[in-house]
Amino acid sequence: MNKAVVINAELCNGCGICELVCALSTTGQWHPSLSRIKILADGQENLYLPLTCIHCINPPCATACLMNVIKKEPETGLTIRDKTSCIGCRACEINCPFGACVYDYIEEIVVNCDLCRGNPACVQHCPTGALNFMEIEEMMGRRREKTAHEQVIKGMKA
Amino acid sequence: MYGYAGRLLEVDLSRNRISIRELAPEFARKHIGGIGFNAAVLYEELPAGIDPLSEDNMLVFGVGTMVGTPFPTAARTEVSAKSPMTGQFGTSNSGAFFGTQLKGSGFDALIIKGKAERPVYIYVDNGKAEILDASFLWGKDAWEAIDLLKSKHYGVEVALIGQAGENLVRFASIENGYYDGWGRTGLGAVMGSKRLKAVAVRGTQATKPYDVKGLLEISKECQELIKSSPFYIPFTKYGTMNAAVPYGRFGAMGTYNFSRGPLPDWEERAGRQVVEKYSSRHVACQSCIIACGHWVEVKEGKYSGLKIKDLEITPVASFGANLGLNMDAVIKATELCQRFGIDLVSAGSVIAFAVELLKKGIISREDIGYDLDWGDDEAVFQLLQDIVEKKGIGKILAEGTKRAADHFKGADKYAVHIKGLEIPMIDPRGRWSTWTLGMLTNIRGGDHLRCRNPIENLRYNENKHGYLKERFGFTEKAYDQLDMPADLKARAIDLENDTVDIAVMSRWAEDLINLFNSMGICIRPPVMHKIGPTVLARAYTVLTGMEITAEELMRAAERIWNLMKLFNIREGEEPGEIKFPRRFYEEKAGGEKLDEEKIQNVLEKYYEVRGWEMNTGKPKRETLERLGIYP
Amino acid sequence: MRIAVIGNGAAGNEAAETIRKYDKDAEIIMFSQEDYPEYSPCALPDYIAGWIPRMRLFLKEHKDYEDKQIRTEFGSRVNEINIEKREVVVAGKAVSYDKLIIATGSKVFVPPVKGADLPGNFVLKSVSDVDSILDHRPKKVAVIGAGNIGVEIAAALKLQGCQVALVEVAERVMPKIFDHKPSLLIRKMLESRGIEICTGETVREVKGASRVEGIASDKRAIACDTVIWATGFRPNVELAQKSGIGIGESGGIRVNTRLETDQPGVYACGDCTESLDILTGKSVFTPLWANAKRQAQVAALNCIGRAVEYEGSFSTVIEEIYGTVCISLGLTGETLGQSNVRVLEKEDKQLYYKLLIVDDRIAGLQAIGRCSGIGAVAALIKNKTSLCEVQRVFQNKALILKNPWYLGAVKYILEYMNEML
Amino acid sequence: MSVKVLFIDYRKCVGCATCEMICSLVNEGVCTPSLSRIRVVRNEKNNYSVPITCAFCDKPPCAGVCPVTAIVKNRETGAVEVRNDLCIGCRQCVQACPFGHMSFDVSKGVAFKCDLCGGDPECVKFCWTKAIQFIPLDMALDSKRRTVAERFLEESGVI
Repeated sequence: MNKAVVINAELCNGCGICELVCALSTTGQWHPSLSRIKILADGQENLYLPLTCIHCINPPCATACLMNVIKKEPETGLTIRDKTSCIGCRACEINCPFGACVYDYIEEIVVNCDLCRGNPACVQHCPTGALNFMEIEEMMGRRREKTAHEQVIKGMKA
Repeated sequence: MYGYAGRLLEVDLSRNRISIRELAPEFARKHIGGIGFNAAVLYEELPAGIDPLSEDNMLVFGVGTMVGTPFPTAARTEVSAKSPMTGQFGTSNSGAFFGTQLKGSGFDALIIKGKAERPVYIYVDNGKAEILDASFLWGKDAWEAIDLLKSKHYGVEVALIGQAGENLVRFASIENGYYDGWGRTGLGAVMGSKRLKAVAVRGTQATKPYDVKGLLEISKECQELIKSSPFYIPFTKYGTMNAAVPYGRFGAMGTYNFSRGPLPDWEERAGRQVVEKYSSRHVACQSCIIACGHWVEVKEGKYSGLKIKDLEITPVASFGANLGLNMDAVIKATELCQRFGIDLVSAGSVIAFAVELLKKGIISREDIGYDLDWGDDEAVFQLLQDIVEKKGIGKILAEGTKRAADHFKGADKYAVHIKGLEIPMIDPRGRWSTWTLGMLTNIRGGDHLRCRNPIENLRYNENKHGYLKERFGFTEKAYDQLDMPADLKARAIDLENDTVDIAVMSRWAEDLINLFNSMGICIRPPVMHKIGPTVLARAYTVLTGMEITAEELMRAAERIWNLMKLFNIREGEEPGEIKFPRRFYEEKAGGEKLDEEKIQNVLEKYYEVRGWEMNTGKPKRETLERLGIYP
Repeated sequence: MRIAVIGNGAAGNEAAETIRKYDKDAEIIMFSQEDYPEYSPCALPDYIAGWIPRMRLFLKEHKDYEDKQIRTEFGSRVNEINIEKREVVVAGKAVSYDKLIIATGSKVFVPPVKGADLPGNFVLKSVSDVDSILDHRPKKVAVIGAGNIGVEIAAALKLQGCQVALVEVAERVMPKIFDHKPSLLIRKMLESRGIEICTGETVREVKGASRVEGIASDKRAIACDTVIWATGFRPNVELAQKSGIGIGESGGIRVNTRLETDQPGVYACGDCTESLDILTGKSVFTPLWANAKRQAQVAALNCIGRAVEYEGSFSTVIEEIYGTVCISLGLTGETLGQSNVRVLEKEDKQLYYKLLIVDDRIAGLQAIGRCSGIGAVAALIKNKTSLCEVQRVFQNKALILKNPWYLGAVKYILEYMNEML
Repeated sequence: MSVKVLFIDYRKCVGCATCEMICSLVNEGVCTPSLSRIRVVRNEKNNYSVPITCAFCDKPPCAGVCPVTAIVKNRETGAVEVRNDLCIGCRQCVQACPFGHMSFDVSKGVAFKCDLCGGDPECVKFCWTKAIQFIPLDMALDSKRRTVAERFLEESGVI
C-alpha cells in the first residue's frame, strides 16, 4: 500500500473527532480511550499533537512481543496483530518509542492502528485537514515542493 | 531484464481490458526500443486498409531504450499509429519527462487499442493500469486537463489531447505535459477517436543497468563528447533558434505559404537574438545537457504576461515566416496550439494556405466570415479556433491541406504538403541538401526531421553540385572523427572535392535518426554530430548486458525503417505520391524551381542504396532477407 | 549456503525467520533438544495461572517451519560442533554447515542444596517443566528466588489456590530489578493476596524422605509439598565451550558487535551470549526476550552478509501483578551506586514512579501503576537523549510539532525540567 | 582544510535531473529518481527547478526525531548519516526534515539520505550547469553574499 497517515500537527485544534470515530469504528464503543489515535495535548502552549501507529517497516514492538503476535503484512505493509494470541503483557507498549500502542482494557489486549484496512476513518472525519492519508512518495514530494517554493520566493526577495 | 522495464502494457478500450506482454529479449534486440517497438507492433498487428479514425487503429507509445538513465539527452518517447493525415505510418517523437515516468512505471511501451464508449483516460501507476472516467476532463484544454489530472494523481506525467483531438481535427497533436507534444501526423485525432483524453503515468521503479560503472563512464564520456561539438555552446544558448537566420538567408524558411523568398526584415525580427529579449531561463528534458528550451515571458503589448516554454524554430517558422505574425503573436500562437492540442506546423500551414486562397480569390471573405491577412494575429487565432471547433470553413480546413485543397477548385496549386502532411520549413528551392531529400523519403511525409546529415554545415548554401551532391564543408579532422564505417564514409563523403553524396548520406542519416529514436536520444545537432553508432552500441551493451556491435544496431535501425516502409506500401503508398508540392516545381520563390527529373534521379539513387526497387521504392526481397524481415 | 541454527527458542526462531525474509534461497536447518515447536516461555506463568490454554503457549506449528522451508531436526541434542570441518554432530551423524548460529539459551541455576534432587523439586523454564509441575498437583509451594520469574510463578500458583511462600536471599523482592521503595510496593501487593514472603533468608535444605516435605532456611522451616527454584539463569554454553568457542567473563559466549564468536562462521545470539549494556557499555548477561530477538536479527543478517551492528542490550522488565503494571527500565539505583545520581520520585493513587538521572540523562525508570507514555521514556533512556535536548524540543514549537511523542514522556520529566530552569 | 559543502544555486538549474539518475546509479546501482539522494523539484507552470538535498544541519532535526538514534551527525566530515541497520522505517525523519530532503526506500524500508558520496559527490561532476557545486563553506557564503550585494546594488540603481 505504501500509504501513511501524514499528520500536520499545526492544523490540529484538538477537537478529538478522530479519537471518537476511531474508537467507534474499531470497537463499537464511543470512548476515546479505546481509540488507536491519540491527541497529546500540551495544556500551556495550546498544542495538540495527534499520534498514531506509524507502521514502521521493522517495528520494535514486533521484536519485543513475547508471543510473536505482531507481524508485518507483506501485501499492505501494515503492522498487524493476531488479537487472539495477545496475552496483554504490554511489552510492545514500552518498546514502541512513539507510545502508539494502545491497551484495550475491554479485551485486555494491546492494539494498534490498522489504517482501517486502507481507508482511515480518522482522516475522513478530520475537520481541519491535520490528518491526511497519502502515499509516501507524495508526502516526500510535497515536502520538497514546499521547500523549493520557499527557496524561490526567498530568492526573489533576496 | 537489464536496461529495459521488460514489459509492454496493452490497453483495449473497447473491451475495457488491460493486459501485459512480456518483452522477449530477442524482440528487444531486434527492434531496440522506441520507434522500433512501435514499428514492429503496428506492422505485425494492424490490419491493412483500416480507417485511422476508427476503433481498429492502434496507438503505441514506445519509450526509448536509454530513457531512464543519465545518458545525455535520453528522454524521448515515440508515439505511432496509422496517420489520419497521410493514411500511412504516422509517428512523432517527444522528450520531457513522460518517457521516464512510463518506463519507471514498469513498461517499455504502451499499446492502445479499440475505442471507449465514453471519454476515458488511462492511469498507469507502478505496474498497474486503470481505465478511468474522463468526463471531468472532456472539453477542457490541455493545460486545464493537466492541472486537473495532476491534482488528482500526485506526481503524474501526462500525455493528452486538447479540444482539437476531441473534435477529430486531423492534425491534432498529443500534448506531452504543458509545453511539449507529439505534434505531427495527427496522432491526437487517433487518440480522440478512441475517446481517450489522457494517459497519466507515474512510476518509481528503477531501470537496472547491467554494468553500473560502465553506464556512469559512458554517460560522462558522452557528456564530454557532446560538449566538444562546436554546435554545443550556441545550442545551449539559443536552442533551435540558431537556425533562424541561416534558414532565412538561404530561402529555406517557408514564407507566406512558401510563396515568397527570404524576408528582408527576417533577421531583425526573428534572428536568434530574440531569445535574449524574451527569455533568461533555459529548460531541459530528462538527462539533457543542452537545455535548448526557453522559458519565455512576454513583457509588453497585448500578450503581456504570457509565460510559456517556447521559442523553438518550428513555431517561429510556422507562424512567424509562413503567416507573417510578429514574435509576440508567435508566442501566443504556441500557447494556443499547446492548449488546443494541435500540431503547430500543420495549423500554421493550413491557415497560410487559407490566407493565400483568400488572396487568390479562390475563397471569399464570406467563406471565412471575417477579414484574414498575413500578419493579422487576431484573425489567425480566430481561424485557428474555428478549425479546432470545426466551425464554418474551419470544418474543411480541419481535414488538413491536402483534403481541403480537394474542396476548392484550383487550390491544389497552393497546397504545400508531402503525402498529405504539411511542411514546416526547409524549402528545397532555397537549399537542396540531404535534409531536403529526406523530406521526400520521410516515411511520415512532410518534414525534414527524419533525415539529417550528422555533420551538416549551416554556413554554406551552395547548390553548385546539382541534386546529387552537397558541400561537405568540414575539415579532415571532422571527417576522421565522424562515426561511420570507413567504406561507407568513403562513399558518402568526397574529401578531395569537399562533397557529400546525398543519396548515400540520406540512407545513413535516416537509419541513424531511427537509431536515435529507438534509443530515446535527442537529435539536436550537437548530439547527432558527436554520438555515433559505435558509442551507442557500447551504451546499449552496458545498459542491457547484450553484446551488440555498431553494425548490428544500424541494421536494426534499417530494419525498423524498412518495416515502416512496408507498412506504407501495404497501405497503398504510390511512387507518384513521393513528390514535393506543385508550387516547388513551378514557382521560383526561395530559389530556383525544382527539377523533377533530377530529383527522380536522386530518388532512384537513394532506392538503389537502400536496396529498394527502382521506380517503386519497394524493398527488394534480398534486402528484406538481409534484415530478417519475412513479410 | 547452508545455515545451521542450534536452538528453537526466541533467538533461534527469529534468526531463522530473518534469514528467510532476506534470503529466499538459503538452506536453513534448525536443531533443538526439545520436540516442541517454538513456544513462549514468558507465557508459562500465564498458563499456570489459567489465563491462557496450553495450545496458546505455542507460537508455531510444525508445519510453519515447512512453510518457511526451514528444515528441523528436533528432539535430539547436538553433541558436538566441529569448527574446522564446519559440521555439527547430532544423534551420531554429522551435518555440515556454512554458517552456524548458536542460540542455545539459558538454564535455571539451582544452588547445591541438600534435597534439591528430591521429587517435588521443580524449575520453570520449559513446557515440560510446567507439565510436570501441574501433574504434581501442588498444594503448598515454596518458591525460591523472588526475581521476576519467582514473583510471577508465586502469583500464578496463588491464583490456582495454592498456599505459597516466596523465599529470597536478598533483603527485598525483585532485588535486581527494583529499588527499595517500588520493591516494597510490590511486596505489599503480593502479601495482600496472601503470599508469604520471606526475604533475607537462604535455603539450607530441602526436607523430605522420598519426596519434598518442606524446606529449611537459615531462619525457619516451611512445610510444603513442592519447591520451585527460580534462582536465576545461567547461559547454556556447555556445547560451545567444549567446541572451543570463547566464553566471556559473565559466563556467556563472547561475541563482537556483529554477534560473531571468536570462531570463523559461528555466530551466537540470545540468552547463551553475553552482550554489552547499551547504557554502561559493560559486558552483561541479560536474558530478556526482546534482546534475544534483536540479537538474533543482527546475527542472522551478518550471517547472510549484511553488515549490521548490535546496539547493545537494554533492560526492560514489565510485570503485571494482579492487574497492576510494574515496569523497570534501564539501570536501578543499586547498580548506579550513590554518586551523581539524581532521584526523582513521585507517588499518587494511580502511579508511583522513580526516575534516576545521571549527567542530565535518564539512566533508569521504575514505575508501578498506570504507566501510559512510558515507551517514549524508554526511547529517551535507550537513546541516551539528554534532558537538555528534550527541553530544547519542548521550548521550540516547531520542534515539538515534529516530535509529538515527546509529550508522552513529559509527565515523568516535567518536574525535573522545571527545576533546571 | 575547511569544510566543503554542497552549494546549490537553483537559478542555474535547468531541471534536467541528470543528478537524480547519477545519484541512484552510484548509490543503488539502478536508475530512478525515487532512489536518488538529490531530487529536483520542477514547477512547470512557474518554471523553476530546485535541486534539493541535505543541508547537513549542525543540529539535524532528522536525527532529533529518530527514535532509535539511527541518524547521526558525523562531526569529522560534517555529514549526517543514516545507519541502515538501526533504522526501523518509521519515516519520522522524512516528516521532520524541514527541507524535504530525507527520503525513504519503500522496498527496503529504510530512510536514506545524501552522504556526499563519502566526500566526493558524483552529482557535482555531472552537473553541467554548475547549479550544484561542492565548494568550501566560506566560498559558498561569499558567493551568497555577493549575489545579495549585487541585487542590492542593482535595485538601488548603482549598477
